[in-house]
Amino acid sequence: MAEILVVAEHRKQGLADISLEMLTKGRQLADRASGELLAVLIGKDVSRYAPQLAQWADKVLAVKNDKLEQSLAEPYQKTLSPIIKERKPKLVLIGHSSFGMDLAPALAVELGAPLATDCTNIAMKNGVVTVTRSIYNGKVNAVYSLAPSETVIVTGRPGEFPVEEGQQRGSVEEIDYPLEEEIDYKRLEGYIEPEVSEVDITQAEVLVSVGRGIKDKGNIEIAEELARALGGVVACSRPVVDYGWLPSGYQVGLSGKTVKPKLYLAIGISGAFQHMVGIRGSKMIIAINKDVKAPIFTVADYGIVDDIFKVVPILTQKINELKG
Amino acid sequence: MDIVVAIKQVLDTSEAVDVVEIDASGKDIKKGALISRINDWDEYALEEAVQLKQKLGGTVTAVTVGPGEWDDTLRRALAMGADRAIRIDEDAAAMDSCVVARVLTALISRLSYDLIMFGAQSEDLGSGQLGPMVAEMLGIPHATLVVSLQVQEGEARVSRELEGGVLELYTLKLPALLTIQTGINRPRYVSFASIKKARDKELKVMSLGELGLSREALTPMVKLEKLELTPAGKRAELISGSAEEAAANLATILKNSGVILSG
Amino acid sequence: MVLADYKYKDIIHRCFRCGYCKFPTDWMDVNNCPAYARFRMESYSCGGRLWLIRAWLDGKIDWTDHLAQIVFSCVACKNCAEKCPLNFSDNIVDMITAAKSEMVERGSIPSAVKNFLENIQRQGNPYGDARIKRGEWVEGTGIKQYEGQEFLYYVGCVGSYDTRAKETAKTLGEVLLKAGVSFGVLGNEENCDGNEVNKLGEESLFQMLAEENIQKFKDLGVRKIVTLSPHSYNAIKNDYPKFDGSFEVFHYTQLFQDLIKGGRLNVSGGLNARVTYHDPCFLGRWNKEYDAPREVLNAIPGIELAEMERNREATLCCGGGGGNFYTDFLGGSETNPARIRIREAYATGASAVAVACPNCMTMLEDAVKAEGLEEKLKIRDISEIVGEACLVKRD
Amino acid sequence: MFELGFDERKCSACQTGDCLTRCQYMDIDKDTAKAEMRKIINGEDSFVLHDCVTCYACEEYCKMGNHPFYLIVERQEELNIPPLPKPLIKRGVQMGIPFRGEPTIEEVKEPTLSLGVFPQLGYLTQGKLFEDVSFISTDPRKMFHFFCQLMYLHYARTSVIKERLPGIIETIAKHNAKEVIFLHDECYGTFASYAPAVGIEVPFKPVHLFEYLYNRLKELKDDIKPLNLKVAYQRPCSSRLSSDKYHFVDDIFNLIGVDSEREYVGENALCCAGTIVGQRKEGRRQLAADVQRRNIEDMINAGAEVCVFNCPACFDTLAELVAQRGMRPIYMSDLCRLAIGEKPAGWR
Amino acid sequence: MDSIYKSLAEIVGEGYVSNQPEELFIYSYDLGTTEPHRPDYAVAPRTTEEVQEIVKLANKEKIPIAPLGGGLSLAGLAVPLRGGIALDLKRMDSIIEVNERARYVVVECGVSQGQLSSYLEKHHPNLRHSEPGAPPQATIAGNIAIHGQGDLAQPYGFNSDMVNGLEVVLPTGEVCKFGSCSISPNWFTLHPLPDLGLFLGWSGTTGIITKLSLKLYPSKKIKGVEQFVVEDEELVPEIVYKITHTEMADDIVAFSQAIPPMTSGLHHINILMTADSEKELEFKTGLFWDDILREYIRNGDGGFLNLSSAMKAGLTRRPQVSKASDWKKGGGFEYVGAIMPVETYPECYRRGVEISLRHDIPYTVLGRIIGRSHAMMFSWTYAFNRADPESIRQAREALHESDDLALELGGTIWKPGIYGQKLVMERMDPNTLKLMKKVKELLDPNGIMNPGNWEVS
Repeated sequence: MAEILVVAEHRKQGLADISLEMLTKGRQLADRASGELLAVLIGKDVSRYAPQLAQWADKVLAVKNDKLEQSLAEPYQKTLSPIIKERKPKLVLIGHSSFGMDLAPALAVELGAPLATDCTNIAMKNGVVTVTRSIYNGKVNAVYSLAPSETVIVTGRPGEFPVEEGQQRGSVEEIDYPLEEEIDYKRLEGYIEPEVSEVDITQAEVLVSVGRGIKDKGNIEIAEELARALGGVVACSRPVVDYGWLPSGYQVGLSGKTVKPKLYLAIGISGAFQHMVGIRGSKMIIAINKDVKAPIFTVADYGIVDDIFKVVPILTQKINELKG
Repeated sequence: MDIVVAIKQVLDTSEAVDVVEIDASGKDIKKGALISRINDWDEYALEEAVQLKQKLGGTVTAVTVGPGEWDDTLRRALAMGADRAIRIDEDAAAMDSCVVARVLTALISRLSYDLIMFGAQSEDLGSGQLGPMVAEMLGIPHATLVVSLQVQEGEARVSRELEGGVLELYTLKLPALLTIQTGINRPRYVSFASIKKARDKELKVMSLGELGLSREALTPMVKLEKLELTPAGKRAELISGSAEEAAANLATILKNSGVILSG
Repeated sequence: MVLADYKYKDIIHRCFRCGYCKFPTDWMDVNNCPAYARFRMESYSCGGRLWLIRAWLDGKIDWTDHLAQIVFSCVACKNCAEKCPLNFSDNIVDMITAAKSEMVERGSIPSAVKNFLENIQRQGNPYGDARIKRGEWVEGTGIKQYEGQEFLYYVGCVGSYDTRAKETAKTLGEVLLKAGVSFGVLGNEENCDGNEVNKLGEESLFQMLAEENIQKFKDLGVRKIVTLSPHSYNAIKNDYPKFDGSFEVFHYTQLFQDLIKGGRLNVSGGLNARVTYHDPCFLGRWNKEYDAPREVLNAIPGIELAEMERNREATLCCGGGGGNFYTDFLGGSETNPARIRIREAYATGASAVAVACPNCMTMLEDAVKAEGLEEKLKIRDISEIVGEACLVKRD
Repeated sequence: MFELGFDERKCSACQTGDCLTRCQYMDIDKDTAKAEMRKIINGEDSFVLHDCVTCYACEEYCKMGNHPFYLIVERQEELNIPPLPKPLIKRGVQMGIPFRGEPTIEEVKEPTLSLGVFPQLGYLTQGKLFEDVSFISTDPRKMFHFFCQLMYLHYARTSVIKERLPGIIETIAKHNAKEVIFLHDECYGTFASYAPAVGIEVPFKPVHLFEYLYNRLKELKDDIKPLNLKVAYQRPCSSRLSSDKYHFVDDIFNLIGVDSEREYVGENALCCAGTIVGQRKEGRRQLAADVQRRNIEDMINAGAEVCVFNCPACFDTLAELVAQRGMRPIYMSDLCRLAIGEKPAGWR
Repeated sequence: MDSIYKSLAEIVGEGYVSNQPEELFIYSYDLGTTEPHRPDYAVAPRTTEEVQEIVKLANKEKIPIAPLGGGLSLAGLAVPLRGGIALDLKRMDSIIEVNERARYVVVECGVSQGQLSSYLEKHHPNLRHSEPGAPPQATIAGNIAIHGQGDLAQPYGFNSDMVNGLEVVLPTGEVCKFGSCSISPNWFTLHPLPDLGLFLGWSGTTGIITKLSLKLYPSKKIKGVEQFVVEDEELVPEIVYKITHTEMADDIVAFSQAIPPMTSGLHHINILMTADSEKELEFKTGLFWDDILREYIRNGDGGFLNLSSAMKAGLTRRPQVSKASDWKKGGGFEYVGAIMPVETYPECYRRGVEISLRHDIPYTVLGRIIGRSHAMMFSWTYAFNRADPESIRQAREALHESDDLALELGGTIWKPGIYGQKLVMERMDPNTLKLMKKVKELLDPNGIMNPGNWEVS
């Protein structure tokens, strides 16, 4: 009887969305394979989260560790590997989050298990796990099969597995954290919350967001002018922050802010998934980009395929005219 | 301070280029018009390593597993400031991450290192597995998605990037392995002259055999079944016409949607 | 590098910062240095730039992004060289380019410049568009691939990739066909001419481009070249000979001049318009060709040529030189030189600005929009005006 | 010290006194002429020494092969009768002092042409006519090392010429050219006439520009398209020192199909008056203006369309004036270039 | 972020204020030998209102302001000696009004000499202003703020005597108008209202001139020039006296210089004339040649050069003084200008040559006549090599010695630098000095205006 194990990740705010997404997917796979879904959670006051996990999982292993306020790779690995070695789940599901990226590969090596990361789809047919991955800047989908083995590990891309409320009333088993000794070779020193920028892009109704296509700090002015015309504020994608053209507070996306404006106007943004994740909540998305194949056009409602330096100034002017 | 940086060469499939096609085998894309270049993340890793070397002294060694044409990228690494480069002459495409990790581990374990750096992931496949795997195989601590780094007294103080812009601060005992996130620095421009100058730096090519490995012993556990172009799926309604017209139409759309409030 | 190794160490301190370099050939205003006109701080004047470069090489100030911006905001328009009363004036632009080179070698340059150069390294054009798309503009024209015809028509990056400039490239080709000129293009085989690369101080990359192009030209047996862009013209005419590539190179306006004189190009299908002409730096100040474009325009019945206040040696650069049509350090303000230029052009009462350079074309087109004068002032390349005058059908 | 070889006996034997009777600026009869020359020879004061406009012409008028002009100038200096105010003489004398480093001796092949003190006029020596010519004195900063000094004949300072000329000759000789073409009549006159007259040795053979031009034009005969212009030639004072070469002016004109008929031509030529204007003697400014007026009127009466120069001093003095009267000023070499279908820079 | 910077940015806009090392470096130097002093901000305002806001801010925060136009005084007057704000006024460059009939122009303070000349040539060919022999980017306002003079100094005196009206921003922020413009829209005279004379020649220590009206003069069609040369310097004053007596000359300048050797030890007196016809010009020329200077020519003590039309063009064209900066191939020169009695020309020349020799600098001296021989602006110029500290030191010493000399010979220093200012104030009538102090304290209670200059201790 195939068992699927989902590694639950928690942050100060609570359980990570990605964990719920993985539980949902895990539930589906378990049902189809008439198998069991096991969720593992390690940390402080796990009892708080266990019932929630039990909505999907048949069984929740809650490992108590008062030092652990949020999920960290090393303690998880130390705890998980014996559990997995003992229970031999067919499939281990982990979110492809920063936590998952830290944990999964090392865990796979320790267990000698096949690993597929950042998957957009996961299937399991008579014991063989196949996954879909989006590669080459989202321009190609690739299907991989994982060699049959005791356990295979898969990490799922955030946002690809819509959460469905779980109906389970799984049992909860609290166990103690296995190892006593501190991990001395890698000490957690704390956290830094993102700097609060002058404008809070999460509250804005209109966002004019610039990407790599803006080419230089100086050019951001054209976006600012457009934003002014629309009564909105400027935001940006990762590269713009990387180049130091805007402070990180303006960044939209996985490692930045998640936004839900009335209008999201993407200028010269190609649309890496890390960015798209952050803009799903937008009412209307408009993209201006000269690459017709840019993924951004797959989420946008309207698009203009042209040079942003030509279009944007005119657009600003037209809008001002319309405002009269 | 000896630093090993693992890099790879990728095909530039970024925005301005829209010529990605699947080849006959159905398992690879056509190289045809695509330009090769160093993996974006790896360039940041190299820059970080070189800056660290310039501060603390020591050496930077760039390593990769790939075919002969990847030497261009190694030369670029040397031009950026790496002291030497080593290429394991194997087609990484035929391997999975775990196998590549084993090859790199075999190589790196023969080198002296205090710090090992990888790009957080590759532009083309983006699985982000290599770094932590090598760390595990070498039995040294690792941190992924590193966005800042200081090294002092045998320790590396790093911050890694979590979702929502939160940073996670760690101190790692050296030797350690870090995977570097973009934006940690501003990679220098590599001038044509510096690439020429780098020609006389050491670029070593090794075979699996020299690492005591054999292809047979390296069976991938993850197998590529097929590739297909991403289906169009939901597409934006494209507003056609000259920049002039398009902008005008868009403005009207915005007005009708009530985003523009005439004043 | 330190000051001692700097190629111009013996003259760079000789700039007195008297400010002649800011003026046009008369003294009408101090804004003929594009960067100074844009920023109006002494640091951005030619003299300020030279003093800062010296201070930097001498260790008195450190490299900063801002310093790089100041150095790279020089668009190599050569107004300073035209005005400077001192004997080293011929070297002023070289002194600045040499400083750019030093920054390039150190790898510390503004990201826009970095992108520009990396794109050319990879794709042979500043936009980073695919090499295999370079020839796309030819589609649908009768223009042939070069195979030993009398002229090689060298288009350049802007004409090959910029949406607007592609139209110009087409029209020029069609006019040449119409005039029965025997010529061909390189299509996807064409590579960047390197003029901007050179002016951005990436010497070795320029040398590589030049040598490759020269080799290609020689292999194809090219002897005569006609260029769309004065930038290409300048590189091939003045710099390629250093790499032993000597070709008979014409800017297309010079070819037009001969064709019209020789009666091979009939421009009698005149159009009635008051037109002003904007001198491109790389045709004018760099190559002293002020007459050919004007004679071509004057040859068209019905065209009335109205000169702007600043013309010929005194011309105000559109701000697009030295790669700035891409890096755009001078943009984003009404003191953007292109916008100043457009206001000056509009003041002549002309209904169109005739240009002879695709870079000027794109810069001034954007400026016209920014000034909200699209309806009143058209930017027309001379090839397009001639095209209309000799009744080339445009689709 | 070098001595002027003036042959007194020739002068006594002279029946005409042409040197002074033919002077265009002094009205002197034969007897007065003989008497005043005698005074001058004896080192006594003479109104001639005060009134001479220093136009060189008597050097040519003298049919006895003597050197009346050189003598007049030497006496002006000895008796301290400078034709110009002292400050202007001092200024002139100081002008010839090189002050921007030693001359650089370029590799030259024959034919070699010296630009003398006019390297800025290099543009006059371009095109087919000068194809294989290599040049001496191309650097304006070094030009005074190649300055023939003869100008000081206007300044009553032969002492300066004698003092400096040997050095100049040495510098030119360093180029090891057997023959040197000189752009300026004055240089040619220096080496062909003055130096021998005062016994300074010249180790190279001076060639007159016109002689070179004439021969070169003959080589390029096929390229010549007759210009069919009416021209007037402004003869420079220093060409009086090389009368034997003067015929090349007409030879060239014939070759390139221009015709020059006028009154003030050949021995009757008028001075450009550039040197006269500043002289001490009462009314010299008016005299200069008058000479220039007559000169230009004569060109116009001759229907000249073009005024041809060879001396930069004449050119500087007259070019604008003739231009104002509708004639086009041009240097001889540029005129020749026109004839072979070239577009000289000086022709607008 | 720095709150002063922020406020400044709010006043003039982000683009026109800087606190970055590059701008601060450039504005810490002038073109002469003055030691650099770093400002804290460089600001380039466009309007009087902006200047007013900046001054108010500076006055409130007690931040020094060093205003500059062309920044060409050479004497360090535009170097921010006490840091603070380097106020670059060149953006205020509108020519507001030319009154053809009343012959005056109203300009903003940033209008350059070159800009005005070219504007008048184009649009008012019958008018000219008295243009100093400075590079064309020197400003009208800067020039009058230091009692400058130009090429009409001989007939009409100092440029600061040609002012018809002023608009000034006081150190406390008020905008203040002087002359007819303070009671009517007309800027045609400074008189006869009570004369305050608080700003001309104060080198920006009492306020910032933002607008001014300058007298214009007839511009005749033809320019003529003659150059009279003498060897005996003692002759210069009497010759100048005779020339000025004709009232036929515009600019009269006597100079002597070691380079080129041709001019060494000789005195060239340039006589510039203008005329509306060749006849008029010939009349004036004849007057000088054949009448008043005839005797000198006859007895050989002086003579006119035979100037080719090219040379004449050169002498009547705008002087390219910057070339002096290249004499030592070193990109620098500075001069001491002094208002001297014409009688002192010979001594000024002889002593100037000595000073130059002492400091191994080829000598250059020049005297421009002001008024009908009422005075001359005499300058001792010293070129230096910017790349050679020793040569700069030599020049600085020579300049100080020239300052001493000017006063020793009974003259007064024009636009003195700090050193010269001290010398002048040491000799100044104590009561005048007291009054200066009072005026300064009254206008600039916080001492923010170009501090370090004209400070009465």
